Amino acid sequence: MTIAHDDTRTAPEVREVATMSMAAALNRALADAIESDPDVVVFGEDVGALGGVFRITDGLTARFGENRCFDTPLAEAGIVGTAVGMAMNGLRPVVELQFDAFALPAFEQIVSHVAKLGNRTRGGLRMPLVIRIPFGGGIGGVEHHCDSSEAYYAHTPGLTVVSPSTPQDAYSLLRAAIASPDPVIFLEPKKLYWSKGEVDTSVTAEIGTARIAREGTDVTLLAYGAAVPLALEAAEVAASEGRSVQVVDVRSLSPFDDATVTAAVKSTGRAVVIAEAPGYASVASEIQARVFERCFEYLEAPVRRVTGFDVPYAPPKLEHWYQPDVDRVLDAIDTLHWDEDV
Amino acid sequence: MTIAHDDTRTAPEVREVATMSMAAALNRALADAIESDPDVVVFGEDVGALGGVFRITDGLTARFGENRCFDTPLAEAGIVGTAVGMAMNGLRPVVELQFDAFALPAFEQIVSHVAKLGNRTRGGLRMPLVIRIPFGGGIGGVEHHCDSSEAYYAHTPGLTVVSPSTPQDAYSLLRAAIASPDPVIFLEPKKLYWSKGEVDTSVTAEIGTARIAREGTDVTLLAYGAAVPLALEAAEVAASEGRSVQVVDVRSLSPFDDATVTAAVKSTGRAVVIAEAPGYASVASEIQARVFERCFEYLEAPVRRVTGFDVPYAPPKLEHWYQPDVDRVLDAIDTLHWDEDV
Amino acid sequence: MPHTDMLPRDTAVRLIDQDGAPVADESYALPESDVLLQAYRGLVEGRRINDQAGALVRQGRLAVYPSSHGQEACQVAASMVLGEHDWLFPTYRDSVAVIARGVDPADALVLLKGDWHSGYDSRVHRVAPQATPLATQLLHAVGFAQAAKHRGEDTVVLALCGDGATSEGDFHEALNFAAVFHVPVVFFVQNNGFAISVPLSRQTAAPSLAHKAIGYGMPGQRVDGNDVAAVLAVLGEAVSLARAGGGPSLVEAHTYRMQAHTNADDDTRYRERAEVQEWVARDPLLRLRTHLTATGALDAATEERFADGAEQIAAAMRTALNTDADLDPEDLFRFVTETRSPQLEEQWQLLRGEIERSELAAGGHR
Amino acid sequence: MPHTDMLPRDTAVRLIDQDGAPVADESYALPESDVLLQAYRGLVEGRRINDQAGALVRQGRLAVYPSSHGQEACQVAASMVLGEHDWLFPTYRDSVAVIARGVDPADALVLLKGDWHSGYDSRVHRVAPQATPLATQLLHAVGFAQAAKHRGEDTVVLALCGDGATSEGDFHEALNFAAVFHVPVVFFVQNNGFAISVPLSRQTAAPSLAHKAIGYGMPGQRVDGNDVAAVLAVLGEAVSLARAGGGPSLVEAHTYRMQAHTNADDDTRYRERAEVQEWVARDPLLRLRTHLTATGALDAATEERFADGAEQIAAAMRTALNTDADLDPEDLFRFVTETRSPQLEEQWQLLRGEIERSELAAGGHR
Ligand SMILES: Cc1ncc(C[n+]2csc(CCOP(=O)(O)OP(=O)(O)O)c2C)c(N)n1
Ligand SMILES: Cc1ncc(C[n+]2csc(CCOP(=O)(O)OP(=O)(O)O)c2C)c(N)n1
Ligand SMILES: [Mg+2]
Ligand SMILES: [Mg+2]
Repeated sequence: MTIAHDDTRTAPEVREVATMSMAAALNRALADAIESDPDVVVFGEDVGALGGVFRITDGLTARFGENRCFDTPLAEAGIVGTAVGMAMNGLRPVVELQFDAFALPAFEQIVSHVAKLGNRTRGGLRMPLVIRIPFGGGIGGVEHHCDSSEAYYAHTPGLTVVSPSTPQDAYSLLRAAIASPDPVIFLEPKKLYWSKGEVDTSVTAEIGTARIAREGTDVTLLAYGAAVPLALEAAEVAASEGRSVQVVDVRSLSPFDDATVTAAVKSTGRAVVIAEAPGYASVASEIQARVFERCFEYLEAPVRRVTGFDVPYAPPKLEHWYQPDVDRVLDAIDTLHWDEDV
Repeated sequence: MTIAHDDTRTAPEVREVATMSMAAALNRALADAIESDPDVVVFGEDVGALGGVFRITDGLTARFGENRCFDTPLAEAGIVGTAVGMAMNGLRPVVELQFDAFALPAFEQIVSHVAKLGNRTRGGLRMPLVIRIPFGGGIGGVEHHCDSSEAYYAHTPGLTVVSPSTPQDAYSLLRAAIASPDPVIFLEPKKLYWSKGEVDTSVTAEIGTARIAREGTDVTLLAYGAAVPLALEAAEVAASEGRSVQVVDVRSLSPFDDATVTAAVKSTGRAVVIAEAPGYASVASEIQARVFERCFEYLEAPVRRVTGFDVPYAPPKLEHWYQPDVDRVLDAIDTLHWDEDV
Repeated sequence: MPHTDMLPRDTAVRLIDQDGAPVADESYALPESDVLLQAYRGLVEGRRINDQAGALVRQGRLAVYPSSHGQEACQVAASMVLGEHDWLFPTYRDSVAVIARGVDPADALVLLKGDWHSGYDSRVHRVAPQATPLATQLLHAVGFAQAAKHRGEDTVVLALCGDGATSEGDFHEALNFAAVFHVPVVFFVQNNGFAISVPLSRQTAAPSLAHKAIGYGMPGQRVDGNDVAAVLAVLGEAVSLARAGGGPSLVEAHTYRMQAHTNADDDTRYRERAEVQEWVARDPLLRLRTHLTATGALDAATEERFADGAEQIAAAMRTALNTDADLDPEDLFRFVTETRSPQLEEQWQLLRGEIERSELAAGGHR
Repeated sequence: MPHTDMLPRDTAVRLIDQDGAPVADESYALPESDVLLQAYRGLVEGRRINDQAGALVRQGRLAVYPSSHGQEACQVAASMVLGEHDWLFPTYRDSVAVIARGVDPADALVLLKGDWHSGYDSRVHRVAPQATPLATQLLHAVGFAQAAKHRGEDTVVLALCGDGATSEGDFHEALNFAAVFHVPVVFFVQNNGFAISVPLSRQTAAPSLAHKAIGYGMPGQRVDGNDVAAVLAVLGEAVSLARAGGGPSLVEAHTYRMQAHTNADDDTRYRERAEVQEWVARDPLLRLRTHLTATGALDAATEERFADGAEQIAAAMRTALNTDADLDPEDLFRFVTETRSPQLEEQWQLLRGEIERSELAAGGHR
């Protein structure tokens, strides 16, 4: 599916192409959105003078004023709840929740209102708001700072859930999320904040579409967020072992691009889903189940998943054991009933 | 898996057998637990004089006093957060959250503490508490009163999640949940509160085990909560059409009884998962994915699921369109690549 | 000791006593006679709406009804103090206030009838959808006011909740955000003594709920919630303060829920009949009628005119509620998001197929 | 106007002024000299612990450290006012208080070193695990006290949080539950002026945070948080009140976070150096040292003894932190639940296989 980009909301800016980090791309997307749409307001904890604990909102208050980017009291339900009210009254709030676990106090507001208010009012009051959450681990953070809670959001009807894996997608998807008439949970893989890539500000992304990140013919890796570079790395190693590995960046966790994913898996007949979150009742299980159901006749082997374990996220010194890594992905690929003569 | 029943916590009572509603069975379980274990305390909104909006705590305050069953201020994070503190200090709190959607304000306490405190303290401070939530629809309730949020809990490492479908299991599983050293999310299918069955107070249930609710050889229906009687009804109709349908009551959503479920599906080669919750990234997707992965070589057809749609729960007058029903289950069974000559 | 001007009085503001006699007050003036007459009309209509809704529940035409019988003075005043461009953020119990703001009763009752989750156009009437998850709407009200302020509009937002809802974290966060951002929101707590079965004493140990205001840096006031004159005066002043840029405030009305929580509730389980009986004498309607009759502002003809008007509303409610709406199952998929996802389209096609087949088979879905 | 006894004073209670001179107070007595000497020792140790932890962060031995430099008076008093059977519920910033309660520094720093989420036995030291999700621990403290009361024990619970945390819904619910259930909890807010970068003015518009108390029906008091004598006196009285069955209370200490939020923070982005500089003169250590030296209670030998003691703690910290703990990956699966589920066992076997193979292959996992 493609959700049309509202062009009046992402007015034509001068096209610019530059290499930058994902953090810089997100910052640029926020600045461009604030500039092109007077209804966009950015707020949250420490997003003003500090520029956010990850500096994603760096300089926005200085450049656009307190009216467009401001700090709030320390209360996440308050942040999301007031964003709901603002959206009811014509603004397009883009809020930052500092870490995955600190989005949880806002869970009732997100599930009972953000996700449902448009439906409740038969479209009368839409919720064009974006909730940005730095997610995932791999940065040596202590407890509560490294969770991956996408399953909670993806399971909730009414929420759009996306996650970029490149600076370009970070820019384009965030612009698309802000322009969307529906509420978007925008999950930023912390681990990739400082990864670099080229960003073309004129490139638009369509929410609801996956992206073929690497072509390949033997097996398809399905990943999103920080798992995408991992999948690419695994594909590279596998290639050196003679296996042609396709990588799909799912990007849009909900809605899901069945067309692209199904075609990809049918073309290889084998698939592994990769995600860092605990696997039980997760987005990875959903992808695995859908692929199984839709590609059943094409499958040479059961679809596998490589996910975080079903345990609380590991402390810093143990996280390397927790996180999916190249070996674990390669091991999973190895189980896919290969005819070893080929 | 079987989690051992702590017999000191469920001291031998006189065996009693009687036919009663699920609501009465739950009430009896609470009363027996309060009576046999001085550390058990029951609290929540309206659980005292009123006996709970569903009367599950009826008479407990009158019988055991305010010290054992009491009303709290109207604040769900407060209820769960204080329960955490009580559990840290040796009590076994059993709290009632009035409806699924009203458990959401407690979500941070549940995910960040109930689920993790035992792990955080290396088992030093266990969380032997039970959170009872009346879940699901089918009772003509207005918005926020009919949700099914088991996926949020089942996805969270550290939580045990169970749901009974019979008065016997309601009694035995609740006793087991209260006796468990780990935190249990106890989901009560509202729709079945008034369904009746025989309860033997001496029967114990083991958390982590599924139950074969009906024998059958052609196809396996996997269900829990209110979907179990639905599956049984569908099995009955299918039987009249000549198909032998096995029904497994999953009972324990997490941990999951892979052994029983996998054996069941392997024995029939066909399976349909049934649940009322929206299907995307749900417990149903998890079951579907696991069964696919574990039974791949035994499957005659893709595993199907029949779930609620991925929309906010329907208003009362539309809920019959939303809820999985016998026809939808039979339709799903029909797609399972039957050799129509048989 | 400064700041104590943010504290409420020791006793609730009252401008008309239980016997209908005016009470002199140093700060609040008795509203003009025509305003009181208008309020009386509102009370009569409100009471009739409550009664009619109760009857419709008994007839099975409404799924559920949380009655504001006894709280009509709060309901009517909440509507009257707002200007046309102001917004009301009501709860499930505030149907009378919603209707008083101009929402068609048939639309207001869509939620409770079970046809949809909300049945009126919030923008037309400037009434947010009635909120069920307690206290959550208070934050929406604050954000709404922030957006208005952002655009330089002078909208005042009146946010309603009950005594029980004040215990929720969202109540706290809403008052705090409102005070920190100094936005024009009036928080109006209808303290009716109960949260379903739980009495106020299990909800708070504070001298009064209005004493919470100072903790946010806003004024708090208490008012006799069964004296519509006092509620009009106190709420009116709070609205004026907000409109003048004076920021938010908190008003607590002491009132009583004369009926069970909803028709599904059995209040004999948790309160004495004697207590309910005591409040009969404090009825907001009776009191104002006595007062207006004594002052001569209300005569039998006017009384009859009001009663007729109320009867017309009740008749409209009966007509609307006795008609089964033509519900479209596709609505389940229509409003979830602006663009329907392929997943939802697939699911709708599944349902559509079921419906078509069941219509073919039996002329109707089970 | 009654109930105003629940309101805090207009200015914070202070018993020793910035120059070390005693301040007479009508309600609070200056603690005895030996108590102050003990407190001084705590301050010296606390400061040393903060400094040492900062150094360990720079050396990469601690993952992160939220320093209480400048807040040591609050930390030390929080530990001193509690009896042996009382419980402390600390936050991430309260490591000094945790250590002052007897927890081995090496164990206290396990969280910040990254070895595990909490490193001490809460039951032995009667110190809950340090809480990261803000304000959540306040509810645990209340529940803990409820359980103690349930069993008739006279445990007092001291619950710590920062100024920022007072904005969270859980703060509200905790104070309300404590007051309604009348349990022996003292809520102690260390108002250090900032929540990371956000100043108090963006956190509240209230006259003071202690003004929130009356809204729950409990007394609130403000104290100079850099005057350990005053903090001891005010907190001590709150603990006595709680122990005597007088219920909960709220104490707000005015203090200042002298360093960045954590080592990862850059406080030059949001506050002027001049402001930080102003607080140097208000240093809690200096003030008490001046006072005790003036009264003759503190001589050079004692000073040296305290410094040596502090140095020993610092040395122990270095030793402990410079040793890499022998971490067992199976721990990830060991404590999730009492009985390991088949799913977790399967996952552990997967990891175990990986570890074994990688050890075989390369003598160590990547
Ligand atoms: C978050 C939440 N928790 C619980 C409920 C269930 N519930 C509905 S009304 C009610 C009592 C509300 O009491 P109060 O705020 O005093 O309002 P009143 O009904 O008296 O008008 C409860 C507990 C809810 N709607 N929302
Ligand atoms: C629920 C939650 N939201 C956000 C955070 C991130 N965070 C950690 S410390 C902090 C500031 C806390 O300020 P304050 O309560 O004043 O305590 P201080 O750090 O000043 O001691 C924030 C926002 C968190 N830990 N928990
Ligand atoms: Mg009430
Ligand atoms: Mg602070």
